[in-house]
Amino acid sequence: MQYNVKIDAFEGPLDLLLHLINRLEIDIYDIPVAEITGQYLIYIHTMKELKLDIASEFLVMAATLLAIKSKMLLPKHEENIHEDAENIQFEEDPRDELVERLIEYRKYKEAAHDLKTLEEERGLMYTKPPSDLSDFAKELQPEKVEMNVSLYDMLGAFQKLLRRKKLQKPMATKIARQEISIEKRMTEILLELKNLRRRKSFTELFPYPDKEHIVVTFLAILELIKRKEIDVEQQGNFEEIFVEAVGEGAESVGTY
Amino acid sequence: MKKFLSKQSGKGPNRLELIKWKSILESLLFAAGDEGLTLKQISEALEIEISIVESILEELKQEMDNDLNRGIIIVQLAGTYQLATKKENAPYLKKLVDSPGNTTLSQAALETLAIIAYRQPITRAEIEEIRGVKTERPLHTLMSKAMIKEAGRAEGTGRAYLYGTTKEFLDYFGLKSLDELPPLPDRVEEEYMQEEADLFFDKFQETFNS
Amino acid sequence: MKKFLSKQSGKGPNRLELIKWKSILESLLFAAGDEGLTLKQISEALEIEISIVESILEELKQEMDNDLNRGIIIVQLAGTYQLATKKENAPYLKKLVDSPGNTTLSQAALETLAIIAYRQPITRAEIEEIRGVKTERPLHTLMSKAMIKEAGRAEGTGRAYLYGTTKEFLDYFGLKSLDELPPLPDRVEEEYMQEEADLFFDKFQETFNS
Repeated sequence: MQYNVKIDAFEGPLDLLLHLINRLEIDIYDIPVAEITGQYLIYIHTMKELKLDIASEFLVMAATLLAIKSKMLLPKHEENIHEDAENIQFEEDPRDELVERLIEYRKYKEAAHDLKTLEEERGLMYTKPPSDLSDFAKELQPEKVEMNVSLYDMLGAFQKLLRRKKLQKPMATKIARQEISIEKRMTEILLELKNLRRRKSFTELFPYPDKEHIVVTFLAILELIKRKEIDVEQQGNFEEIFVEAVGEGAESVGTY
Repeated sequence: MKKFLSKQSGKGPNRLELIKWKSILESLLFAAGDEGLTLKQISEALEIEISIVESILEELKQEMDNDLNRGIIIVQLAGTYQLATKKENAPYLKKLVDSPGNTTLSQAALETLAIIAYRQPITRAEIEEIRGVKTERPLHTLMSKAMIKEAGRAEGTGRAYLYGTTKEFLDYFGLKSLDELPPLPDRVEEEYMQEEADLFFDKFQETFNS
Repeated sequence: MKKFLSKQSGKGPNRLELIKWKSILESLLFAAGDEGLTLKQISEALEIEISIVESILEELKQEMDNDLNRGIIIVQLAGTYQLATKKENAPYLKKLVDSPGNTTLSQAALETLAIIAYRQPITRAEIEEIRGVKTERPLHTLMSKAMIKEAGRAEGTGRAYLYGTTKEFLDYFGLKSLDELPPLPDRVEEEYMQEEADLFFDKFQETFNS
């Protein structure tokens, strides 16, 4: 069984790359390709190990990065081929296209952020539906209008209606979500592992294909790791992750 | 003027807050539209006693009545307070309704049409509940444009008319059938996904920042 | 401020009529609700020139903005003028509000929308090239929320659909027109926030690579 938890931490490979560039304080116009490729791959591997859904675009980008990296390693041969100095200036940097894409994408990411702010601001304003003006019309004549609208106009009107906030009696009773507590799940996992007295495959810790349960379990595991109550072990990239309780009689088996 | 009042607000919480209350009250009444608000609702939203609400309401009402620049007033209808346009401006509202500038189908008619298209067959009362406003006129307009038709009667006491869209409606919007209407956003699913992601990150942060 | 303006308007027939106009204008805007009114509609209903309508509108707008007792303001949305509540009163309004499934747009939808808004008309392939990911789903969401529409077909072999923004887009983001979109950042400097992702990433690595 496999559980795919989709985490929208990054919108796509470009988003992830921008993040890495920002985090590693790299000059976007002079990207150290080897370093960033390494970091990028670590991220992809981690996601894979956790059986998280990875969009194919992430893998395509990994290939692109590796291609650029190898091109950068090739010996420069401009002296041989381009004898005149002018051509040297036009020698292409294998990173150029990627940099261009990153810069272009970053513009719209910023713009999306601006839109988000506008959305919030607008959300603070309340409007009212148009009043019924029947009483003012000449003996309820149908509006003398031309049908000059499109399907989009109709859809737009409907969305506006749905968006319209209705002032009503405050909802007295809201049904609270049934929440699984992380604490409870931590206890369960720990107990399970202790009773087992051996390591258990990471994926086996997710018995229910319920999204919230998966998320809470994941967080419980992270918390247990942080508190050093469980150990996580893995032989190598792409291999199965194993989890076991720390201590309990025998000294903890080091995993690092 | 502004400054003067602010300075005066030395004693107790009242002075300054009264000013804000009127503004808030106007916002509330405005947003409530034709449905109006009861004293109790206002009192709960403002978190002040009903008697105080009444006095603020009275003050605001007086101001609106007496200020020649104002075009709206507070009226009391069936236990609720709501805003309404001043009667003396009715001739202009009439002109607006009959204005040649209103050449396209109004928002009201479009909303109504959309509701019928997606929820048919549906009664007028149901449409009005969704819109929160009377909908006689838009229905009339749509009928006269042959966009909608009466499609039977609802069961139950009132035996109200049910409305549905017509073939002309499909033709007009270039649809082969109702199935071709663009789907409405699957709000429930979206919400769920959003919540899930939020939950994830909130818990994540909680866990690690603690 | 108010007084000063009123005193100034003493010459000719204006004095009294200006006052009434503001009242009428408020009535009209109130009645139009979120459908809003164009300058042309107002001008026809009041039977005065558009330039005068504009100056009355401006005066009324100023008064509403500056008067602390007022809870409503005039906003310009998608080419129309309409009344809306003051932003600072939002906390009180929220208490009374029942907003059924009022979800905000996801990051994916916002990015897609930003690209369309600044580059329209644009094809899906072009959007996907900029974002570096498939964009079918966000486009779907944006269509069903009436934020975007098909705006013709691209030339060339595929004759792909072109997308553009709608009036609802402007309204949703509180914009008068597309000109009001914040300028597209030309060169974003290093520091742009991504704190959540940062945290996510750090913890991820800390936890699993240690």
